[in-house]
Amino acid sequence: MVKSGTLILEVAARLLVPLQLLFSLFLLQRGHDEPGGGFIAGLVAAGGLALFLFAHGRQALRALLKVSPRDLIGLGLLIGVLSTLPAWWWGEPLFTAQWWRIPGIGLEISTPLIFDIGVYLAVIGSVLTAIIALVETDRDDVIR
Amino acid sequence: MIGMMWNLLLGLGWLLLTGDFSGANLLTGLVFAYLVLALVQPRIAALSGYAQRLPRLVAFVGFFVRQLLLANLKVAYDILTPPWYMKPGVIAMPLAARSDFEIAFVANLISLTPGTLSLDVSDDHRVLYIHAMFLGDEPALRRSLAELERRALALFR
Amino acid sequence: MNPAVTLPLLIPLLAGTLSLMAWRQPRLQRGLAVAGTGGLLIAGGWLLHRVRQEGILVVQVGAWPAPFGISLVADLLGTLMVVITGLIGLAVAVFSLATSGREHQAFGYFPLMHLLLAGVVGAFLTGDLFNLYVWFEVMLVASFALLILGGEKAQMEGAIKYVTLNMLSSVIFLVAVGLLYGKLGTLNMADVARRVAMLPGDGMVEALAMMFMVAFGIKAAAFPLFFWLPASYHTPPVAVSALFAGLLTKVGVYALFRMFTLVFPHSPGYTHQVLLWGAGLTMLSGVLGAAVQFEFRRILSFHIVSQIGYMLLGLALFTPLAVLGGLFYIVHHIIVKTNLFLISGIVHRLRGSYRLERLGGLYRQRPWLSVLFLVPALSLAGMPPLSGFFAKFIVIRAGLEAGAYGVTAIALLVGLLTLFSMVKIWAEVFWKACPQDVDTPVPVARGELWLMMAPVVGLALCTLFLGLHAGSLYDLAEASAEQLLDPERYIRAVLGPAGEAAP
Amino acid sequence: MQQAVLAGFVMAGLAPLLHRWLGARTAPMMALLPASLVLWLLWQWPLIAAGETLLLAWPWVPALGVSLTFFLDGLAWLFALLICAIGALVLVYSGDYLRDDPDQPRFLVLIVAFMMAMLGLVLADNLVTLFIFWELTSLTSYLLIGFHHEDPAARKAALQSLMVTAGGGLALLAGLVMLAQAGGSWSLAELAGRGEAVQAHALHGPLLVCVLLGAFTKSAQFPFHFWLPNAMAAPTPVSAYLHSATMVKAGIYLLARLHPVLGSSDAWVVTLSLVGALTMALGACLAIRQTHLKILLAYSTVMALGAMTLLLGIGSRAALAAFVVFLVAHALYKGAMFLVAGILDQATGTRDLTGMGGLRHRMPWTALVAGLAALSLAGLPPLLGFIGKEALFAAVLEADRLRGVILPLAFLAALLTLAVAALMVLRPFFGAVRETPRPPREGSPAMLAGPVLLVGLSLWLGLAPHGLEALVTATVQGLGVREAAVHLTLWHGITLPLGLSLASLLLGALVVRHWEGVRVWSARLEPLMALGPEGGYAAVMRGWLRLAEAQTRWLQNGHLRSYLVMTLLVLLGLVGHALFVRHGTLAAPVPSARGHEAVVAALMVAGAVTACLMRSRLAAVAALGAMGFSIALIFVLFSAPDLAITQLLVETLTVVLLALVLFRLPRFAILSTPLQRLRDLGVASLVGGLISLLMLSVLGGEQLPRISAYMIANGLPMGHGHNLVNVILVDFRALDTLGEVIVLGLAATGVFAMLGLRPEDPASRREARAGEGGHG
Amino acid sequence: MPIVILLCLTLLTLALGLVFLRLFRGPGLPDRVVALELFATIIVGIIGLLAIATDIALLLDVAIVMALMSFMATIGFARFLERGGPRDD
Amino acid sequence: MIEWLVVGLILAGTTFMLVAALGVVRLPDLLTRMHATTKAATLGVSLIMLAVALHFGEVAVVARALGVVLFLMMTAPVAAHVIGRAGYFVGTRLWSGTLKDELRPHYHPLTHRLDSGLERPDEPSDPTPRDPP
Amino acid sequence: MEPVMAVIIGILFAAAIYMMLRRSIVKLVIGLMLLSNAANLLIFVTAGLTRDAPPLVPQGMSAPVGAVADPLPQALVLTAIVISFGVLSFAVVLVHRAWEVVRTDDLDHLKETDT
Ligand code: NA
Ligand code: NA
Repeated sequence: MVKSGTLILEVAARLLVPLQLLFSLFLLQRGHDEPGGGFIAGLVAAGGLALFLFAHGRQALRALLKVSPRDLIGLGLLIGVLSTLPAWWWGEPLFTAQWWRIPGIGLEISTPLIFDIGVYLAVIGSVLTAIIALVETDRDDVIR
Repeated sequence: MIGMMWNLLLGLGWLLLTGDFSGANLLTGLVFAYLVLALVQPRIAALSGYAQRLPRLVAFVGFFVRQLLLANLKVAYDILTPPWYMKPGVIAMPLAARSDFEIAFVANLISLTPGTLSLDVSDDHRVLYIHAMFLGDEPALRRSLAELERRALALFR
Repeated sequence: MNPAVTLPLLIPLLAGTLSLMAWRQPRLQRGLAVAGTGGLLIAGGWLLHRVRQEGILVVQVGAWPAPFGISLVADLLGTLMVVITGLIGLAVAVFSLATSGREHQAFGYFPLMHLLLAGVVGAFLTGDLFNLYVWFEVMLVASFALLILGGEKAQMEGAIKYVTLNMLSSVIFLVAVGLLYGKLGTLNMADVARRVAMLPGDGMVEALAMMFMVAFGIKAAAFPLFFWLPASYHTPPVAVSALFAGLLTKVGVYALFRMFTLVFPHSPGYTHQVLLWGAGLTMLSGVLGAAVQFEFRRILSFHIVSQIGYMLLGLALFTPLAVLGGLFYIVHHIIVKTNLFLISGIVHRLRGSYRLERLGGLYRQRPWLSVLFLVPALSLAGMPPLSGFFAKFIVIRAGLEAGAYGVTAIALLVGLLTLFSMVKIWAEVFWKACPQDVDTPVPVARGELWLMMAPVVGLALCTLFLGLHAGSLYDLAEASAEQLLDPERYIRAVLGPAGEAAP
Repeated sequence: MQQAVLAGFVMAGLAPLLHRWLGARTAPMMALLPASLVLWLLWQWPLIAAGETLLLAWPWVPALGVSLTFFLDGLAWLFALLICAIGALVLVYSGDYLRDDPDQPRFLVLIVAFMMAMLGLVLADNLVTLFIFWELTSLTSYLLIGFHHEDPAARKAALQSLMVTAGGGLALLAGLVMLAQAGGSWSLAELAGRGEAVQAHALHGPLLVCVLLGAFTKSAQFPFHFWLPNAMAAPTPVSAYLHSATMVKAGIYLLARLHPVLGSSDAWVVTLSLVGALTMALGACLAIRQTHLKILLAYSTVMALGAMTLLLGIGSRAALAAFVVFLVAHALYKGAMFLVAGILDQATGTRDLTGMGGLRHRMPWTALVAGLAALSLAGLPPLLGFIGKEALFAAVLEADRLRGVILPLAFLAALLTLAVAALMVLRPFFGAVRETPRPPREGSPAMLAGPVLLVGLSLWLGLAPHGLEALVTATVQGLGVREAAVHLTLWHGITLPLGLSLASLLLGALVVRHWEGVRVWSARLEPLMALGPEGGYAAVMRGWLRLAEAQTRWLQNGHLRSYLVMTLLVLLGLVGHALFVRHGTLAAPVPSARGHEAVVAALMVAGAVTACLMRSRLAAVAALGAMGFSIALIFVLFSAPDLAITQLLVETLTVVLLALVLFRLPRFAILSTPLQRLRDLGVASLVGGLISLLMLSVLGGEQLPRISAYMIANGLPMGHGHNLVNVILVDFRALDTLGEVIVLGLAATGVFAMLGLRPEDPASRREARAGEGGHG
Repeated sequence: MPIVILLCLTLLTLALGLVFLRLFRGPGLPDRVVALELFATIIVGIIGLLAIATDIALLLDVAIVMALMSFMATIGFARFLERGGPRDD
Repeated sequence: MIEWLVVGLILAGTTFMLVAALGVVRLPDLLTRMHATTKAATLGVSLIMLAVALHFGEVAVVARALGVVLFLMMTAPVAAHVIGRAGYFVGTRLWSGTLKDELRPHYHPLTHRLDSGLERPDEPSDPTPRDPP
Repeated sequence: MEPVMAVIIGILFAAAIYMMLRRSIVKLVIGLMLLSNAANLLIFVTAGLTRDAPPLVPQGMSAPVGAVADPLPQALVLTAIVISFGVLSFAVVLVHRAWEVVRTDDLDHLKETDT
């Protein structure tokens, strides 16, 4: 069978994947103000990781990610659901946005951002789960 | 050392991308860059001594852009005129580049240069197979490819 | 602010995500399965209590005022459905503890189940059309995944039809929502209802109504849009079948009730006439389909279709009694149909087949199971004094009082044919002697059997209770029909007394 | 009283437990319940005799008009008494009859449940409650007929009886609802006084038809009589109780009960008289052909049921009185005969008349009881049956309508019944002794007690009929006749009815003499019978199953395409109709496209069409990709950057997925015929056209202001975001987004499960399980 | 200036059309993939032009994502080819 | 002045991209077509992005425009290499005017091994690829 | 532009449905993809097309100046795109698995569960 990636692709992936991941974080962070957001960012990240998968194979991706993508789905969804809850603390309806400004640096944290992070993780997890599962079937093919 | 370089670089890239040159944003960028690097660290090839090579880099970019423009015109001309002047073929180019990164860099540069296209590297990494569009003067082509490789490698050595 | 309304949605969501994260710990998943569904039932009960006391409860998600954000609206109908969802969820969860294999659990059985329930509850509680679409999709994708769990050939075949036709339905729904937004500029159902009333005699509104009818008609498995159901419901693991049989089509029915009482109640002479024809033909073609089946679950699947017809009949007649009857029917049918599927699962577990000709002799082997089968089966056929009798009686009475003799005659005939089917199962599975050439029964552990029987007994008791004490559900259905037929109340509850945002 | 009935149901449920404790004594113990009810009823007798009624209110679902209220008048009292008394006897009897049957507990459950249902039926004041008990009797009857459930014939007979009676029951339900509608009440007591209002109501016709259907099916009237003989598959006590004394009389009870409401209309009189007379004659004719003891009795029951219907149809005071007498007489002798049949059956092991003979030596008591019962059946003095038959003839002779038709039929029935009665006694007990499968022995006291009591009563009432007068009077009052009391005597003097009796006696004797000949002769009519109602039933069953199969094969044909086409045609029909017929004119907006926009739009179409035309799958995927990119460009052109990004990312990943998935699948092949393609193209174009029209209609019609104006105004001040789309996604409509992500997660889980769980490949399954157990 | 941009936009969309022609004609899958790749690249250019024409800089974000991600489609197709998918498919 | 420069860059960029499109239609085989797409189109986009950078003249926009160019230059050759290689190895026919093909003899279709032609005879036939340091 | 798009979306729907009515399962899935794309576009177009005014609030303002494109349908379409992506991914893999199990791309061979 064909090796997982060519030398050129492997090197390109090593350079591009950090770039793509960084870019995805960038999209995530500023999504509230400019085009982007958790979903788009998640897709970019997942695309980048898929590139890594194609270039370096499953084991390398596993080593890179350190968690199973399936965990990411659950984690992302959990973060998303939990981000709706702080509103209750203030006696407001579900999903009411809460904004906290960290004094000094002027950094803003908000439940919509946390929600978006949840979306981001869940999207990465979902896309990667599917793609990895599909790549696995290739392996089955080899075995057969 | 290399990690810090990359970190700074990516952090600055962050600044550029966001276009918001505040301290807080730099911090954000550096933190994100750190996170990314921490994630991919074990897999990054050597990039030592990046800073000293900046002048060479500028010179190289100039050289490359000139090549790009000239050769592009040549291809464009052939496309726009009815008969084909091209004499394409696949040639093997022995590589001076050694590390994976160098090889990939050279190969991609060659691909970007009009008239040549990297097809693949041999399994022992010694030869780059190139599809060339104008093989009319093969020795000249080989010379210019070698020149390109030399200048590119000079960036890292 | 009003946790009663949001808890039924949050509990399955949390249970689902947690058990999605716990995919390596089957024990935790099993615990979460019971806790989550039980919690849903309790939360639903609490909500029902509150809604009965305080009237329609509304939560503006994100604290955005009514037509701008998404409203969660708990009226009696929605809440009643939530409670039933909790009940069915719990029953199926307990049953699954015994029947869902380790593989299924490792591949997400329980998270899928929780999130399916979340989708169902979301659909019942949302007061926003697009949000309804989203919950429909949650439910649908969860059902896709559950449907293929196991990967058998039949599952794949069924799933292709199920997925295609349901996607078509979703797209029709989506297109209708898109057109509706273009026309009316809003998505909040109460607001939509208000604005529809502002465009009297606009044929576009009726065209939209018809699009929604087709979209939900597919989901509800009405004639002649039901094909996906008999093609697939008998293929997945039986607990999944039971969950689907009880809940999924009823969400479509719910949506029809919601749309055609709240949003499009203005030209019943046209829309509800179409529904009436649909209801009659649904009853008839479903029961005819069942008559020629010789597989336990397939018979039951076709009967889902025919029973949907009764519910639609209630809506189509559009008198207070008829709507009440439709609601009564929904509740009754969910419980009964789930139970029948669960029983088919026990039979399969005991005898290793769903095919009637391979079954038999169960009366001798398990007399109590036989009695337990008779309760839902006869209830389904509308035999007194079980819940199904009252359901059918109300609908038929409403039909006769509304002068819809043809459809009522069909309803009566279908009742008889349903009885025929149930008796066929009874005779073949329980009464008939066990065929000679069938393999010896698979031994079943006692604990496993108890886990399977517990929900069956519980649901049978519900059926008995709803029959012998039909007044309790009748009052509830009456109150909720009253709410449904007075859409102004819903609109006021959601938009505030003045209808805050005048367009 | 209601408590007693409910307690009865509970007791029925507990029968298996009781049987575990009490063993063989269970049945007699349980007979205490009906016995005590008999006492209670007798205690109420003075009240009833005084012409008063008892109303026991008990609300159930008041809003629905359903109550468990009981209503005791003469009619109800008589029926209740018969049910409880014969019920107690049958219980005692069956304790012995089924002594060795392991299924005795089930029998007890069912028979007691039936008894209570029957009791509830005759006592119910509420139409719905009446119906509930009515259906319960059908149901318990089904379970009892199928008692020997491993026998296919029993199952078949049970199904047949259920289909006929429950089918009639559903008609009855409709009829009762209409009755309540017409009469404005659900209470029988109230309805009794509203006969005129009901008969004047527009629904009178249909409700009469429905009610009669219910009553006729239940009471095995022509043409629904066929199920009753088949029901003889049940154990004999069941036949005695359900299929002669009680259940089949539920229909008769209903007719009697509704007589005051519906009884005065022409339709009622004509229908009941005709159907009753026909049933009577037919029952008797069919009885004479039988050699099977129980079936012969069953047909004679059909005959009796017909007679009762006929009497109710005639409806005169005399007819009603005759009805009551006949009812009582029949219950007594037929119950006794069935019990005797059971004794014979158990004693000899056969039920075939031609297989028995000379049993009077071995079974003298049985023979005596049988003889007396047969005398009553034959309508011979001095038994009650004689009075009943005389009254019948008298009533028929006085009938206002159709006398010419019903009199011959009644006469024929009487003479044949006489023959049947004679055969019942002569064949088994007299003549030469015949070898039977089992050596015959006398029935046990418990088993003989019932028949002896019944026959004794028959004899006593026949000799002293005035004992019955008060009861008949009270009952007739319940039937709506409020005139003077009824007089009964054994000897009326030489009257026309007596003459008819004598004539029938002579002719009956002739038939007995030539019984074999009659049977042989009637056997030639067998092919004709196949065309009869039972053949009709079979044809209907076959027919609807065939119809079902045809419709299912046509609709649920397995072709996804046809499902899609059907669905789309429905969409087209409904929406198109609404759009064109209800909408009227369409106002289309004027197009204003720029050159490059038009080109991009055209590229979208080109991409879609190319994807359709490509023979190669991946080429189609590439074309889809181009279309997706074009859509992204449209989004850019029309101010939706977020959408554009999303679209192109999704498109890219979709292409990746497709490329991962498709490489193993085969290439496209053209599988449809040109005609099919043309048809599909037609459907597709119609749907496309409809969508375009809908869009144009929305775009060109009146549009209301958008709620998004609020979002645009408040997105930054309150949502703290500059990107309004994102503010909507994570704040205004965050719930949607949550759902959307859940969808994605679910889809991924589904994909994972699909690819991981492969039953066709156990190795991969093991592997997948091992794999996900590890790091992930 | 607007006329130039409009002209260039039209030219570029026509270029898209040309590329689509190649995508349609094939003949092999690699040819189509190359066409698709070029299709995406031209769209990046179009977006640049639109940004200038409308003075909306953030359209460039779309271009960035496209530049960074659209080649994944090519990678996917290449993987298909290498895994033994028929090249004329 | 800047406006004219922008116009010029736009026109040049458009021309190059049009040329690339024409090339992909006109050129005779896969590999020659890829020359047109990889280079002319990249150049065209780069020129347009330059125009964008000049037009806006803000740091953030310039950075983004350069980002587009950079990313394109990083991805385009990789994509070209991957598809060109795949296309070549699955046997796309070369144009009849092709002069020579030094790759074909060194490629083993069954094992997918690609020799360099420089191996010494004593070297193992299956070269171990060097791991990245 | 909207009327043009209306016609074009109609054509997309027609193409999608034509594909869904083929016997090949892969074509069916391609049809579904076309269908969801068409539906998403429909929502976008029906709400009205706006040129050159993305729904963003400029820096330093509290609301957009002048008319901007309606952000709500954009958000809806985004959600719909994601959902259809999820569903279609599932469908694609389903086709793949169906092929593995049934070894056919012909829908006419998939009738067993119905008849
Ligand atoms: Na040329
Ligand atoms: Na049903």
